[in-house]
Amino acid sequence: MRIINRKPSRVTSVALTALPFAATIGAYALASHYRRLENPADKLLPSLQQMGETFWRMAFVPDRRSGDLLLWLDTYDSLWRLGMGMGVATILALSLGVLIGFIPHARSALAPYIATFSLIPPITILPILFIMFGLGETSKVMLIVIGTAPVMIRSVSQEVMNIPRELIIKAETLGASVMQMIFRVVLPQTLPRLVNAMRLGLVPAWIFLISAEAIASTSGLGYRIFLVRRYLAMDVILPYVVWITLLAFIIDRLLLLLSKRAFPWHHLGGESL
Amino acid sequence: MRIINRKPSRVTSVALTALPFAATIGAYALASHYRRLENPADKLLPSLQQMGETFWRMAFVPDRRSGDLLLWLDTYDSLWRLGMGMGVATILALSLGVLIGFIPHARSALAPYIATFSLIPPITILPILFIMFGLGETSKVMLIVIGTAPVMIRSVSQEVMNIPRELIIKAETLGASVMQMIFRVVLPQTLPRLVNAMRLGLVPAWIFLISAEAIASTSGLGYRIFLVRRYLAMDVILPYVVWITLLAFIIDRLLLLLSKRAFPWHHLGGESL
Amino acid sequence: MSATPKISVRNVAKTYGHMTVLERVNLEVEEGAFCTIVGASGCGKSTFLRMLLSQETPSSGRIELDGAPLPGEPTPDRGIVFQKYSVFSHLTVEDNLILAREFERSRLLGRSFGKGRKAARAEINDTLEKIGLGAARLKYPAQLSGGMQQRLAIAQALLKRPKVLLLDEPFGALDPGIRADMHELLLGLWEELAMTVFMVTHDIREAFKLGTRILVFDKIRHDPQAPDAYGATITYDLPLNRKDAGPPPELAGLAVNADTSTGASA
Amino acid sequence: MSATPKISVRNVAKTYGHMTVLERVNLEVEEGAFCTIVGASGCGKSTFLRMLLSQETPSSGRIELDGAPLPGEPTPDRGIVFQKYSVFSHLTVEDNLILAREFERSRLLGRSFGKGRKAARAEINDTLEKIGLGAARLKYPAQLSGGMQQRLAIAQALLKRPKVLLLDEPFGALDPGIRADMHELLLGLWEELAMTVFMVTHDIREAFKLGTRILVFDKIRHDPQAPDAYGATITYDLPLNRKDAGPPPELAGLAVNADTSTGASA
Amino acid sequence: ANAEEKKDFKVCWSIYVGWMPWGYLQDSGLMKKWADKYDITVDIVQINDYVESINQYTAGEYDGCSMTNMDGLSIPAGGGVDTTALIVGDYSNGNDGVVLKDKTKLEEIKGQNVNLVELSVSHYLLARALDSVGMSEKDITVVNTSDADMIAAYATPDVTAVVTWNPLLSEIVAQPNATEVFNSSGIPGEIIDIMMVNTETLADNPDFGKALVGAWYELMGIMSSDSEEGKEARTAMAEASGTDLAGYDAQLATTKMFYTPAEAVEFTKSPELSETSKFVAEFLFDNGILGEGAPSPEFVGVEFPDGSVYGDANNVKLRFDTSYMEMAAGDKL
Ligand SMILES: Nc1ncnc2c1ncn2[C@@H]1O[C@H](COP(=O)(O)OP(=O)(O)OP(=O)(O)O)[C@@H](O)[C@H]1O
Ligand SMILES: Nc1ncnc2c1ncn2[C@@H]1O[C@H](COP(=O)(O)OP(=O)(O)OP(=O)(O)O)[C@@H](O)[C@H]1O
Ligand SMILES: [Mg+2]
Ligand SMILES: [Mg+2]
Repeated sequence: MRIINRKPSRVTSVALTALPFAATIGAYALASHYRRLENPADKLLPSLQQMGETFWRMAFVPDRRSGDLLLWLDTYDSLWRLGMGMGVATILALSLGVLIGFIPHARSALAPYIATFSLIPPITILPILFIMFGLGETSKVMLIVIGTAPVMIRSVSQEVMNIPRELIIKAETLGASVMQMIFRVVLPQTLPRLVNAMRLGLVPAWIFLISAEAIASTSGLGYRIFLVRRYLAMDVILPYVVWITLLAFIIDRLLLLLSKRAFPWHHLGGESL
Repeated sequence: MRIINRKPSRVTSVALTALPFAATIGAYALASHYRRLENPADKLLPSLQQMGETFWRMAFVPDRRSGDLLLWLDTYDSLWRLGMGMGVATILALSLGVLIGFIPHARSALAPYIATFSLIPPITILPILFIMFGLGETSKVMLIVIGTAPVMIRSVSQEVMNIPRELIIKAETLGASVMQMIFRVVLPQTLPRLVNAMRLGLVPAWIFLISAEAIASTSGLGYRIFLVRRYLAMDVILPYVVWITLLAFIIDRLLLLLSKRAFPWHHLGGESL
Repeated sequence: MSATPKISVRNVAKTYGHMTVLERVNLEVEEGAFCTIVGASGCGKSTFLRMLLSQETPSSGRIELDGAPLPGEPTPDRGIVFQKYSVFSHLTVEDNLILAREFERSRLLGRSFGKGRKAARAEINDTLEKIGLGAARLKYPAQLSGGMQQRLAIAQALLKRPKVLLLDEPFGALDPGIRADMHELLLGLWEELAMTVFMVTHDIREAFKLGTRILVFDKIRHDPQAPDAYGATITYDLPLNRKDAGPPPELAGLAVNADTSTGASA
Repeated sequence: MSATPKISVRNVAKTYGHMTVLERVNLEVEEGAFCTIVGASGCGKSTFLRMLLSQETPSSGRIELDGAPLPGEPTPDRGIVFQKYSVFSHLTVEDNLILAREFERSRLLGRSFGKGRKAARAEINDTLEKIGLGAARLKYPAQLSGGMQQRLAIAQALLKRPKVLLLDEPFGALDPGIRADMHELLLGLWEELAMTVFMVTHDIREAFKLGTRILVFDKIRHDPQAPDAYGATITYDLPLNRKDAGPPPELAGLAVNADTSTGASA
Repeated sequence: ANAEEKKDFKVCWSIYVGWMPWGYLQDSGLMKKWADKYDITVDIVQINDYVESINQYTAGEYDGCSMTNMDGLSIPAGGGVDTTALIVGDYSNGNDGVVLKDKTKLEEIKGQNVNLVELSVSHYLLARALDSVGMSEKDITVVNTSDADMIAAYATPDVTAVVTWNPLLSEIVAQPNATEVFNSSGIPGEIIDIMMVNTETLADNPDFGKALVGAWYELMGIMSSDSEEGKEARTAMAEASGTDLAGYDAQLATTKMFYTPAEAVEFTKSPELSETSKFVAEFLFDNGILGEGAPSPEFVGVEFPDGSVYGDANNVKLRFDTSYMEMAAGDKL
C-alpha cells in the first residue's frame, strides 16, 4: 500500500510521536554532559537533574524574601495577562472581522488600515505605547492585543469573505435582515475558524507577553526569565521555557477540544491538526 | 438595498480608505503640536517636518562617522536577512508541510513536535541559539526562521490535509505514484495557500528581524531603531517605522500579485484581502 | 396583455469578460405560471436564474418584477434552490427548516428559544415526513447523502412560500420514488400559493409533466472563429397543456432526442 | 461457475457509528458486465461504490477482485466518477485530460514538457470534441457550468481505460442531447475494452438502456423505533437483455414508478 | 513657570547594584514613612528596562528616575527636560570593565570586534580606555549587543572582546579564558549613578525632594552598618536583583557608594565633576547623540553647585544641586 494510505497503529503512532521529543532531550543531555566535563561550573547547559531541582524549588519552596511560591505566582500573573489580552483581541477580531468581511463600506474603510497596522512591529513603538497606556497592567495587556489582534482580524475577515455567497443569498431569500444574517449565518460559520485564529494567535501572544513582562513588571514568567538572564541562570530559564510551552500546549488543546464540542458540524470532514 | 449588497463607488472607496490614515496623521500632528508648545525640545512626538528632515538626512546625507547613506545601508541589510529567513522558512514550510499533511506516519512523528516547538517563545532560548548558530548573520536568519517557520509549517500542513480526499483518490485511480501526486496535485493545490501563509508569516518575520538586529549587529533597520532608542530619537524611529511598514506593505502586495499571476484558478472565486 | 406580467425580461444580455453567455432574451411571464427551462449544458440557464434572483445584474437590458425594476438584491419574495444544493452546514436538518420562521419571529437575533423553538420544530414535522428526512432531523448536512441534502434545500425554499420560486435542477440527485413525492409537494404548494415558478431541468418528461410553459435556451448564432462571441437566447417558448398526451408538434425533435437519451425501452 | 468472477462481494455490511447503511450484500459480477444500480436516495449506493474503490473498507464481509482480496487502496485499474464531479481545479480542461498520460510517461514528476506535452494535447483533441468542450479547452473548472464539469470528469476517467469503472450518477447534470453522446462514448469504450462497469443512476430508463444487469438496493428490514438499526441490501439482481422492448416482468412495478416520475407523456 | 503644587509623586528605577535601595525603600515602608512626614505620597516604580525608564521620565510620566550622569545629559537634558541631580548615590569603581578573551593587554584590542551596548556608559568607558593607550574607536569595530544577551554572547566563539557592567561583568570575568584589561576604577568618578528629578517639579514642591533624600540617607545608614538590620536589607536587595548576599556584596565592593550625604556633597562640589562633564559632552557630541541641532558639545548647559556652568549658559538643562543633600548632612529634614 502507498505510504499515504497507511495509517500508523496506535502503538506506532505513540512511539513516532515520542521519538523527536526523546531525541531532543537526549541531545541536550549529551551536549550538557560534555560541556560540564570541560567546565563543571558551566551555566549554559545545566544538567537535567539540576533543572529539576531548581524547578522544584521554584514551585514548592516559598521564596525567602516574599514567602511566595514563585512559579505559581508568576504563572497566575502571566496567565491573567494573557487571558485579558487574548480576550480583548478575540472580541476585536470577531467584531471588526465580521464588519470588514461582511460590509463592503467597512471593508473599504478599515481593511487597508488594519492591514497596514498589522505590519508595524509593535516593539518599535514601545515608548509611545507605554506613554499611551502607562506602565501598569494595561500596557502589558495592550501590547498583547496590539501584537495579536491585527492578524486575527485579518484572518477572521478573510474567513467571513470565504463564506459561500450562496449561503448569504439563501439567507436573504429566507427574509433575513443584516443583523439576523450576522447572528445566524456569519457568526456560526465563522466561530470555529475564530477558534483556529485564536490558536494561531496564541503564539505571538506569548511572545508579546514575555516581552512586555521583560520591560515593566515585577512578576510573571517573562519577568523571571528576564531577571535571571543577567546571571545566565539557565537552570531557571529552561524549566520555565518548558513550563511555558506546556501551558501553551494545554491551552491549544483545550481550544481544539472546545471547537470540537461546540462546533461538531465543522469537524465532520477531515482531521485537523 | 442592504448595506452588505452596496458596493462603495471608486471615489467613495478611496475616500473611505484614506480616512483612518488621515485621522491618524491628524491626531499625531495635534498631539505633537501641543506637546511641543509645552517643551519645544520634546523628543517623544517630533513634528512631521522634523521627521521629514531627519528622514531626508538618513537617506541622502552621508553619515558623519562612516560616510554611509544610513537608510539604504540599513534597508539593504535588513531585507537581505528577511529574504534569507523567509526563504528558509518557506522551504521548510513547504517540504515539512507536505510531509506532515500528506503522509500519516510523518504526521504522527512530526506534527506534535512542531506544534510544541511553535509554542516556544524564541527569545527565551536565545543563549542556546547562540551556541548553535553563533552570533553572526546565521543566528539572525535562524531567529527569523524559528519565529516564522513552525506556524507556517502548521498552516501548510493543515492546507494539505484540507485538499478534498476525492482529488487524491482520483489521482490514484489515474495511476499516480506518491511523488507524482505530490508534484502534480498536492503542491499545485497548496502553493497559493503557501503564498498566503508567507504573507501572514511576514508579520512575525519582521518582528523577529528587528529583535534579532537588536541582539548583536552593526547595521539594519532594527539596529538603528534600538540604537537611537537610547536617546529617545523618535524623529528617527518614527520615520523608520513608517518605512518598515511601507516595505512590508509592498512585499505583501507583491506576494498577492504573484499569487494572482501564478495561480489564476485560485482567484476565480471571491475576493481576497 | 391587460394585467402587468409578474416578470418581464426585456432584451437582456449577459457577458463574462469577452464571453457572451446570453443575448437578446425577451420574456413576459404572468403570475402563477410554471415555466420549465431546458437547454444544452453550459448555455446559460443557471445564469438566467441568477439574474432573476438579482444575484447577478444583466450586462444590458432590463428585468421587471410586477412592473417595477427588479430589486437590486435577493429578497424573500423570490426563493431559490441552487444547482449545487447549498444548505447551512452549521445547522441540523430541523434547524435548517425552521430558520426562515425564526427570522420572521425574532426580529433582532433571528433566533428563537425554549417554547418558541419547540413550537417551530413541531410545525415542520409534516414537511420532514413528506421529504423523507424524519429520521435524519438531528443530522448535519455533511452526514446526509447527496439526494437528502437536495431534498432539504427544496423544502427549505418551499417553507418560506415565496411568490416567485427559482429551481436549478432541483431533482437531479433523487430517485424516481422520492422524485414523484417531491413533484407532488411542489405542485401542491404551487397551486395553493399561486407561485410563479422557474425550473431548470434536463429531464424533458419532467419539463412537460410539471410546466405550464416551456422555455428552450439555445445558441442560434455561431462564429466558428470565435465560439464565445455569441450567446444563447430563448429559441422556443411554448405553452403546455397538462392534459396533452405528448409534446406539441414543434418539440417533436426535442422529445425524440430525449427518448434516445433516456432509453428506447419505453 | 467456471471462471473466477471479476468482482465478488461476500456478505458485506457497512456501518457508520450506530447506523447500519448496508448489510448482507452478496454479489458476483463477471468480467465485462455493465451493472446499473438504482435505489432510494440515501440508501447506500455511493457507499457501495466507495467500497468497491477501496476508499472505504467494509465493516464486515469481504470483497474480491479477480479472486484476490481487493487492494487496500484505490488503484489505476478501477476508475471513478464521483457524484459531486471532482476535477482538478488547478488544471485547465486539457491539462485535466492529459494528466493520466503524463503520470504514465514521466515516472518521477508526472509532468511532460515541450514536445511531449504538445503531443499529449493533440491526442485528446478527439475526446474534447466528443464531449463538447473543444472551445473550453483552456478554461479552468471554476469557469465551467455544472454539466461541463461533469463531462470533463467522465472523460478524465474514461481516458485512463480502467478495467473496472465506477460511475456515481454521472449524467445527472447533462441535457438529453449531450447525454446521448456521452452514452455512446461510454458504450463504445465498454465494448472495446471489455470494461466491467458499475453505474448508479436515478433514471430507470437509462439503467435499462445501458445495463446488462440491474441491481436494486433497498431496505427490507425496518424497525420503526430505531430507523438506523437495519441497512439496505440488494433486493433485485436481474440480467437485462438490450433487445428487450421493456423491463422484465419482475420490475414492472419499478418501471411504472419511473414512469410516474419522469412524465406520463411517453 | 506654571507653579504646580501636587501631592502625589512617582519615581522610577531599574535593577542595578547602586539603585537596589530604591526598591527596598518602597517594600520596607521607609519611603511611606518619610512621605507621610511631608504629607505627600511617593510611589517608587521598578522598570526592568533601563532605557525605557529614562524614556518614560523624559516623556513626563515620572517625576524622577535613577540614571547615570551621561544618560541624564543625553536623554532628558538633551530632550529639553530641565533635570536636577538630587541624590548623587555612587560612582562606578570597577563596576564597568573591558574584557578580552584569550588576550591579557588592553593594547591587543586593536582590530577586534568589541561587543557592547552602543552609546551606553560601556561605550564611554571603551572610548576612555582607548584614549588611555593612544587609540581611538577607528581602531576597533563596535558591535551593538543587548545587555541581556551579553553573557550568552561571550560564550560564542565569534565574540572576543566585550565591555559591560555588573553583574554581567563578574559572570564573564569568571570564565576561564577572560581577562579584565580595563575597568572604571581607571576613570574614578566619571560614571556616576544619580537620582534625577524634574527641576520644575522640585522647585514647586521642595517637600518631594526632602522626602526622597531623607528616606534615602536613612536607608544608607542602615545598609552600611554591619548590624542584623543592615544585612537583612542587603539580603533583600540581593534577592530582588536575582542573586544572593555574597554576590551582591561583591558588586558593592566595586561600587563607590556615598553612604553619607556629606561624602556625596563633597564629591559633587569637587572641580573634577566639571572636567567629567566635558568628557561626557564631547563623547556624546562625537557620536551624534546630542541631536542634529547641536552645533557643538557645549550646546546643552550643565550647572554645578557653585553656580558655574559648562556649555551654553542660556540652555542649562542639567543641574547638580547639593542643597537637599546638605540638608540631610545637616540633619535639617
Ligand atoms: N463567473 C463566471 N466567469 C466566467 N464565465 C462564467 C462564469 N459563470 C458562468 N460562466 C460561463 O457561462 C456559461 C453559462 O453557465 P451556466 O452555469 O449559466 O450554464 P447552465 O446553462 O446552467 O449549464 P448546466 O446545465 O451545465 O448547469 C458557461 O459557459 C460558463 O463557462
Ligand atoms: N461519513 C459519514 N458519516 C455518517 N453517515 C454517513 C457518512 N457518509 C454517508 N452516511 C450516511 O450513509 C447513508 C448512505 O449514504 P450514500 O451517500 O451512500 O447514499 P446514496 O445511496 O448514494 O444516496 P444518493 O442517491 O442521495 O446519493 C446516508 O444515510 C448518509 O447519511
Ligand atoms: Mg446550471
Ligand atoms: Mg450517492
